[in-house]
Amino acid sequence: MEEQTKNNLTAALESLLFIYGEPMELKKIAELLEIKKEELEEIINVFEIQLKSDNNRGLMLNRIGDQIQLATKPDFHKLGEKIIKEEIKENLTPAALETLSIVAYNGPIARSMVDYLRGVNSGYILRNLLVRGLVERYPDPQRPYIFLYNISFDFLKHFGLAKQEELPEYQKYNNLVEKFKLASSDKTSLGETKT
Amino acid sequence: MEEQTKNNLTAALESLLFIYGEPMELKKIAELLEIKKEELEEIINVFEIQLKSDNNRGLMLNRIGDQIQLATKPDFHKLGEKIIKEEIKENLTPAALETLSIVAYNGPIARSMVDYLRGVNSGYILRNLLVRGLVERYPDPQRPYIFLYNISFDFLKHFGLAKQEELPEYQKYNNLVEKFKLASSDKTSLGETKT
Amino acid sequence: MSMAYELKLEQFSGPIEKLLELIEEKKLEITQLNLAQVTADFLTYLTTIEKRAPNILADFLVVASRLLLVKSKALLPNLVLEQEEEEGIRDLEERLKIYQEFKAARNHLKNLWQERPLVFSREFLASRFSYLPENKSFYPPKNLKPSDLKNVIDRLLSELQKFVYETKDFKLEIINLEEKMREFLERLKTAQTVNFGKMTDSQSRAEIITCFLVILHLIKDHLIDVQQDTHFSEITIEKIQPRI
Repeated sequence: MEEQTKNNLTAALESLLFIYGEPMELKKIAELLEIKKEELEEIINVFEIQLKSDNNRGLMLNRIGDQIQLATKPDFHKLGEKIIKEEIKENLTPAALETLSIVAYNGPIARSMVDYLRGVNSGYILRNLLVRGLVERYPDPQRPYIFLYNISFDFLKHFGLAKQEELPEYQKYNNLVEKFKLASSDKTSLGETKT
Repeated sequence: MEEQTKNNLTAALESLLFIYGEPMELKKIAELLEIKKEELEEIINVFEIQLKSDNNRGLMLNRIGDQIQLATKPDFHKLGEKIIKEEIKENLTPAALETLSIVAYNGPIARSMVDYLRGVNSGYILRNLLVRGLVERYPDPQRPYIFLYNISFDFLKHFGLAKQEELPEYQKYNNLVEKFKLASSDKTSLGETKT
Repeated sequence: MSMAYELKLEQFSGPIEKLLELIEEKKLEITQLNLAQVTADFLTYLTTIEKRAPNILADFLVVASRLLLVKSKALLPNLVLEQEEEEGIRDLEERLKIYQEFKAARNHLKNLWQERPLVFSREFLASRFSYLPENKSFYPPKNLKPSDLKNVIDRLLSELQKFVYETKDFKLEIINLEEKMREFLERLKTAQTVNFGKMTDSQSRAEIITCFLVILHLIKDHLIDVQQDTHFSEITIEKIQPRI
C-alpha cells in the first residue's frame, strides 16, 4: 500500500470509530472503507501502535474478538468519572427543568416537539436527563428513525407517584400541549432527526 | 511547561472531549484538568495544529467563542452518512439564509441589530433557527436583559468548518457590519428587548 | 401561530432585501432618484405581504412610508422635508448600500451550505456506562417536588400562548382592510375631503397601519389624491372625481 493511501485510511478508520462509538465488526469496517480484510488488519495494526506509543494520544483501540472500538486510555478513566460526578451532582439547570417538565406532562413525545415548545434545540439536555435516568426513550413504532421520550419509572417512584397521570393538574397541561401539537403538526414531520 | 506534561495534557484533553461529546466550556475543562486557562489555550493550540497537519488523523477541533468540540474531518462525510442513516436534511429558506448570514458573519449579535439590518422583526425566524439548532443565544454579559445570537456547532457541521472565522472573506464582512453597528448604535439602543 | 405559518413566513425576504432586489432588477444604482423609481413596485409587493404574511407588514410599511417621502420629493422639487425625515431617507439609503455589499457574504453561505452535515460529533457521554460510579444509573436532583414541574410547565405554556395570540390579533385587524376601504370611500362620498390627522387620532398602532394601507391602496388605484398645502400642515385626502 502506498504511504499516502495508508494515511488516509488510518484517518478514515479513526473518524469511523469515533462516530460509531460502539464496537464494530471488522467485516463491516472493511466494507465501509471499501478495502480487503487483510488491508484492514494492516491498518489496524499501524493505528494501534500509533495510539499506544504516542503520549499525545488519549485514546486506545479495544479489540473484542472480531470487533474493535475506540475508547479512552485507562489513565484517563478517573477523568471520565470526574466529569460524570460534576454533571450529576449539579442541581438541574432551568433549561433541564423546563425540558423535564415537558417530557413529564407530555411524554411520550418526540424531540422536535420539545424543541418547538421550548423554542430552542434540546438534544443535549434530553441526553443529559437520559444519562441521569430521569427520562427514558424508545423508537417511535410509527416512524423508525425517531425516538419518543418519557419520564422514567424510577423518577415517578422517587416522587412517590405510581403513574404520570398523578402529576398535579396533569390533564390540564397535557391538553394544552396537545393543542399546540395539532397547530404544528404540518412541520414536525420535516426536520426530525434521531437523537 | 515541560514537554512531558504538555503531552499528557494533550492526551487528557483528547480523552475528555471524546468522553463528553458535546461542546465544552474552556473554564470547565481547565477546572477538570486542574490547569490555568492560559495553559489550556496553549494546549488547545498545539492540539489543533496536530490534528490539522497530520493526515493520519480523522478528527478536528471545532471552536465557537469559549467552547470547543471534537468532530470528524469533513473529508469523511460519506462515511458519516453511511453510519448515521436518518434524514438530517436541513434546507435554508430565503429569510433563514438572510438572517443566518448576518448572524454568521457578525455574531454574537443582538436581535435588534438583525432587525435593523433586515428592516423587519426577525423574532420568528431566529426562533425557528434556534429550534433547528443552527443558532444559539445567551444573555449579553454587559446587558443582562438582552440576548446575543451566534451560530452553533451544528451550523459549523453543515459547512465543514472548524470555526466561524473560516467563513469566506469573514474579516471583510465582519468589518463592514461592525462599522455600521458603531454608526447606528444610538438608533438601535432604543427598541431593544430580550427576545 | 402554527409552525406551518412560520414556515410560510420564512419564504419572505425582509423589506430592505426586497427593495434592493427591485433596484437591482432594473440595474439601477442606489440613489434617491432611483428609489423613487421603484416605489410603485414596492407598494405593489406590499399587497402580497398584506395577504400572505400580515405580521411583518408593519415593518414593510415603515420602509414604504420613507419611499413615499422620496417619491414626493422627486415629484415636488420645492418640498422641504423635516430633518428627521431627511435622516430617515439617508438611513434607508445607507442600509441598502451595506446590504448590497453584504450580499456576497450571503451568497457564500448559500453556495457552501450542505443539506446534510459534513462533520459529525459524538453524543453526550456516548460511552456513559463504563464511567457511572457503582453502576448505578439513577441520579435524581435534590429537593425537587412534582409541584415544581407543574410551575415550570405553567410558565412555559403561558409564554408560548402569548406568542401565539399576539400574532392572531394582528391578523384579525388586518383582515378587515377591505371593509375599512369601503368605509373610507363612503365617508369621502359625503365629505369629499378628510384629514389624515383626524382619521388616525387616538387609534392603536395596528389601526393607524391599517389606515395608512387603505390610503396607499386608494392612491395606487387612482381613487384618491393626497395634499399638503404648506409644510407641517394637515394632510388632506381628496376623492378623485371619475372622468366620464
